[in-house]
Amino acid sequence: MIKRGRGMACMWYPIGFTVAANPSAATVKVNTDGTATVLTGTVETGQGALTVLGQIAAQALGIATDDVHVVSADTDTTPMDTGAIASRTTYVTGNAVMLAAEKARDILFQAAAPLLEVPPDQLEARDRKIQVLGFPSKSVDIGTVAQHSETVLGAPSIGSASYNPPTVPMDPETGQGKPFNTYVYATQIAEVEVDDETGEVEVKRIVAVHDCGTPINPMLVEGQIEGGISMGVGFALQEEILFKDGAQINPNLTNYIMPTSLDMPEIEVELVDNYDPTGPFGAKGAGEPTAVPTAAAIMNAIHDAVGVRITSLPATAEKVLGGILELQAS
Amino acid sequence: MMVQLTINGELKQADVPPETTLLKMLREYLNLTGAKLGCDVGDCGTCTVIVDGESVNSCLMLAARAAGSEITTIEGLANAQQLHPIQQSFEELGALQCGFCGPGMIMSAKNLLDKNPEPSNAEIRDALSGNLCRCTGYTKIIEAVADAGQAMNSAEA
Amino acid sequence: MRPFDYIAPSSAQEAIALLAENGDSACPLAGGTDLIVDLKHDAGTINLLVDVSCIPEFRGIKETPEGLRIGSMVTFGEIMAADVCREMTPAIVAGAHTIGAVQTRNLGTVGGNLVTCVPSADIAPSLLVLDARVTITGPDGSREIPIEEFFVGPRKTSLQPNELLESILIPQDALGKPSKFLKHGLRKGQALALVNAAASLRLDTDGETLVEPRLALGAVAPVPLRAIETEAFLAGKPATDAVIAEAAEIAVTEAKPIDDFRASADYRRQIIRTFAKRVLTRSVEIAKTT
Amino acid sequence: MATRTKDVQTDADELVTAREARAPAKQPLTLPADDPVAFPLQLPESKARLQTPAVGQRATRPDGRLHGLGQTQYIDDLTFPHMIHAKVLRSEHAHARIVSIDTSSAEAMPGVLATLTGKEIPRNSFGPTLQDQPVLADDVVRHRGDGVAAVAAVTEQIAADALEKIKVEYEPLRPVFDPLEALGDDAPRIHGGDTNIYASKVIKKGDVEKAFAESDHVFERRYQTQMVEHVPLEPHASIASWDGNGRVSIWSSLGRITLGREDLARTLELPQSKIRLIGTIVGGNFGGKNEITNEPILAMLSRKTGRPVKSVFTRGDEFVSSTIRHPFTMDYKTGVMNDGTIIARKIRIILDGGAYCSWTGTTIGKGSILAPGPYNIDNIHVEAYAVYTNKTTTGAMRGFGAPQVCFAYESQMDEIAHKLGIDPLEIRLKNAFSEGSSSPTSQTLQAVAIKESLNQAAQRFGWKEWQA
Repeated sequence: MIKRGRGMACMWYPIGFTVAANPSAATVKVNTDGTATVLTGTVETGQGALTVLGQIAAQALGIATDDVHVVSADTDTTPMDTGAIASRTTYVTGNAVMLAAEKARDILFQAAAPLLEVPPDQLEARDRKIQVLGFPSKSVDIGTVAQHSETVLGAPSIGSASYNPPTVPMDPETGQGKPFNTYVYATQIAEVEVDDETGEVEVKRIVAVHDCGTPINPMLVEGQIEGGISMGVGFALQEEILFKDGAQINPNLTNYIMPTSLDMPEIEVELVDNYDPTGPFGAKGAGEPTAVPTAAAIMNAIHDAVGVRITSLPATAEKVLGGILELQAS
Repeated sequence: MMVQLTINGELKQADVPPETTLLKMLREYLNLTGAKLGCDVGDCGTCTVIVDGESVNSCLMLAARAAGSEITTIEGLANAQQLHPIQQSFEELGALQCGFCGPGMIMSAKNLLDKNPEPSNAEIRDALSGNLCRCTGYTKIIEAVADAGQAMNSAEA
Repeated sequence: MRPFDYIAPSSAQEAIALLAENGDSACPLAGGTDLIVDLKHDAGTINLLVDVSCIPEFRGIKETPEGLRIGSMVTFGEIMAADVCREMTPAIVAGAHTIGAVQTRNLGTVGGNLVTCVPSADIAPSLLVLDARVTITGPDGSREIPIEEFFVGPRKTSLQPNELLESILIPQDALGKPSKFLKHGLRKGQALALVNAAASLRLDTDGETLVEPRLALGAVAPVPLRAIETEAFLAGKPATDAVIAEAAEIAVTEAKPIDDFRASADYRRQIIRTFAKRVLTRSVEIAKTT
Repeated sequence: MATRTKDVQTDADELVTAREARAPAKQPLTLPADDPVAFPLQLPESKARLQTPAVGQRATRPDGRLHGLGQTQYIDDLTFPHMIHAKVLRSEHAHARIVSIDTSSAEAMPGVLATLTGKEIPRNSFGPTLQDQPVLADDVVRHRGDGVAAVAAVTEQIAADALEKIKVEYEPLRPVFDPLEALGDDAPRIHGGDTNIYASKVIKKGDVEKAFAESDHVFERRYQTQMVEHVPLEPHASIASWDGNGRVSIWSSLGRITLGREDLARTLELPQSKIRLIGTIVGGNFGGKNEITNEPILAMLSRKTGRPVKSVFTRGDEFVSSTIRHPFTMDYKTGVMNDGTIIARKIRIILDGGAYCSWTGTTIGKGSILAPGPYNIDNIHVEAYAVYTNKTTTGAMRGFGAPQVCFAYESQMDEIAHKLGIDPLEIRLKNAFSEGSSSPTSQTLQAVAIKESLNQAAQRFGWKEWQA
């Protein structure tokens, strides 16, 4: 018989390294037509880092994502970056890019101020224009300003900056301290069906509600969450490296069982409305935490369905059936 | 041995050792690196191409076997003005992340939509089960295939 | 892969001659989904592949007076797409559908799956319960044997040196026979069977008595297994839940599952019990509605 | 009958000659084989990329289009003139002393241009926090994934064949695979010293023992997790090219190039200015590509041969020689009041630390800090130990210990809720952090959104309306 169950799990997760410095540096240059180039030492590993960093630079400069080209990952040309690790790119590298873009933008404000006849601190960059705060009709096209600044004033619009999350070392005896500057939070709820004659668990649906601060690009955040859940489903039910005498016995994708398209549930993603003042435009991060609560939610759903408490992962069908039979026997 | 193939509508040939797989011939002899080598034993699907109208793991097919066949690879889908609707949907819906599964995934999607223009969600999942993806949970990929199917149907209507 | 030679003969006799001429150094190539993988790991003595996949005698699905003849080199994809198979042998289509994924099903062949002769061959149980016969062709002509005689041991068939599997015949009276195939693997997509099972049966005119019941199990013994004792028990009995439950217990005793890293023998026995029940029950339901 | 292509070749010498003779014979038919692939020239950009403000837009990714076109160049898609291929021989033992390595037969093979052993690596150790891992083992092998020698040859197949010609003599040492056994007094010491524990963490807040005594209920349970592989679809890959100025360029699937260059400079004993490390689009990382692997080997082989050297992990290499997720054994003891308020939690974690440290430092840190869960608990005691075993190196994997401890703390949360007859949502809301809460390390938390996520998820799921 098929038994239905539901289970929830929530979690918290930090952004960046534990206490250890993990800085990023970035350079942003505004071209004379108002487009921009970002230099970053981080690496695009599929998460969409370069798109997000481009959006952050574009936001700071008041231009569109497509106006920004991001150059990355070459030690000969790009600045220091701790790398694509610890869910830190949006927050740490993003802050560096934002700060660098603001420096480049300030050069444009200096150039535009005499043109618009207001002090630089009365200006904002929006809609591809440098405009007077509160008077959007008083504006100059950003390309015109960049051209003027570079070719007339001799002040190219370029900025470099770095960011490192502030931490306080942990006491070696008690672990007390401030190991991270910020954390994200999430809840996932799983609905499962358990076949009580085979122990097979089918995850039907997962609702995932995550906090990532401001989502710089909601589509990419959703993608991270959906992918994290697939890793969580594998961790929960299928995946395990097995050994015999110290040698792996399933080091291949035939026998190391990870989810296929047929094994994945319907996923519903929502983001919590949140803003972290320490992140770029309120953003925190999204990469790793997406994979954290899934297995726990599924285990709780299995318990809800058939009363079996799985205490060692993965919850293979054999393990679940073993639990069911034990319950029936007692 | 000399192997002749029609690839993306053009006749190509290369002199390859008999043990050469179709994947190796595409990548190393014809410089078509869209199809990827992810596992080399037919589990991951990154090497998927279409041979005479059927998708196959090109890592498991000898080039010699494919001689004389019509082969479609990822490089053959777009033209100078237009992405293929599947490529368009994958891009717009953010279906690919690291992208390594992408060429194979899109060829599997094409194989499906060529035969079944209005697949159900279950049929899409079934059709993609030979293409592993570790980034996306398949969610946006499945949405993109459905979306592309609709786009292709309305374009024909 | 290490170097080997490749040749694609155009007739069965040419293929047989090539195999005879080259002895252990030659190996027939069907879909390649197993053999090419093996060759990538270890070529052994093989240095000539004789590609038999396009030999006309081995191709095609034909309706004949004796029954449905499926060429050994018909792919699983072709079986799934063939209307005649979908209508007359849905259990074979279901078995084919669980093998690998679309891409491997477009390469892999029925004959290759049978000749590889692994206990978990997903095409085997449905063929066993439909009383399939196989035609073997060799240097001295052709012979036809029941499929259960084809499986000899793990990775060992009754093919003699230089013989090739030509076709599989589903006898006329098995076509349309109520049947069901089920498979249990470690996941849904691209799964290897921990246990697979098929049943076929008819109900007598009373709508209750089991006639010609068949049950086959895979991955539970050195070869795909026809559960003869279970079948004998079922024959002539009423198709009730109690009878089926008892039959499932007999099936468990007929199977000889092993412990391996995928599952324990005990777990496999549980699945055999459940699946024997399910394929039989489902076959009865189908029989009642047709 | 199809024409028979050639006589069966078995002689390797002939083979190489035949192959090299064949290789350039790409005879053009209608078009050269390497004619440019058609690609779209005039595509409209998606609207979200063109809009301002940029933040919050569902902007498409520029690399996404190239992925879909098959035009993204991963390492394995790159090729350079005269490029050769490297393969690494891996240990036959989980724990053994290397007595000798004889590469002469491999070197003598036609098509083999160079071999390399650990003794030739200028500084044969690396690791992000603890440099306890050899690039190629030269003294002791500590797990089956340890590389012991490498070969560079004109084809991958010849390199693979040559590995079989390398003779390694081992003196087997007693292995230990179970982390709990590895803690024992008589367990073999995998890295010498007097213990296999190589990292530990303690977090103490309040007084757990006193709080347990005051608790209405105490729950105790052991939870265990397994070893898991990242499975990036793109296996690790790199290409190294040493130039005439003594500068080496390395294209790598590494996810952290700045620190990667530092690691390379250290192992190669080169100034950082002499190394150019280029990251490409990486075909999946998930933490598994945050360590150098074959890069120093390829650099050395390139220096030896004067050729660009490429290596791509097989799927098997990916499993056995790259890092994987730490298995955790977690003992949780939790003191709860009748109303569901958690007042104490004591946790002991043993991390199966594999053969080398890798990112264990970060994993034990994050795992320990996060282990009590996102809950206001006044009395906390966490202690965690990472233990060497003769198994695959455990490193960074999406969550650094968080998925493991979350499985434990959230499983126990449900067990508590079940026992006390409290709805799982309510017990979490009762204990969850809120703005300004104090973390287990007494950090004041800001931008906290745990209760919001719980309520929003319950709403979306239909938690209250659920009927089984």
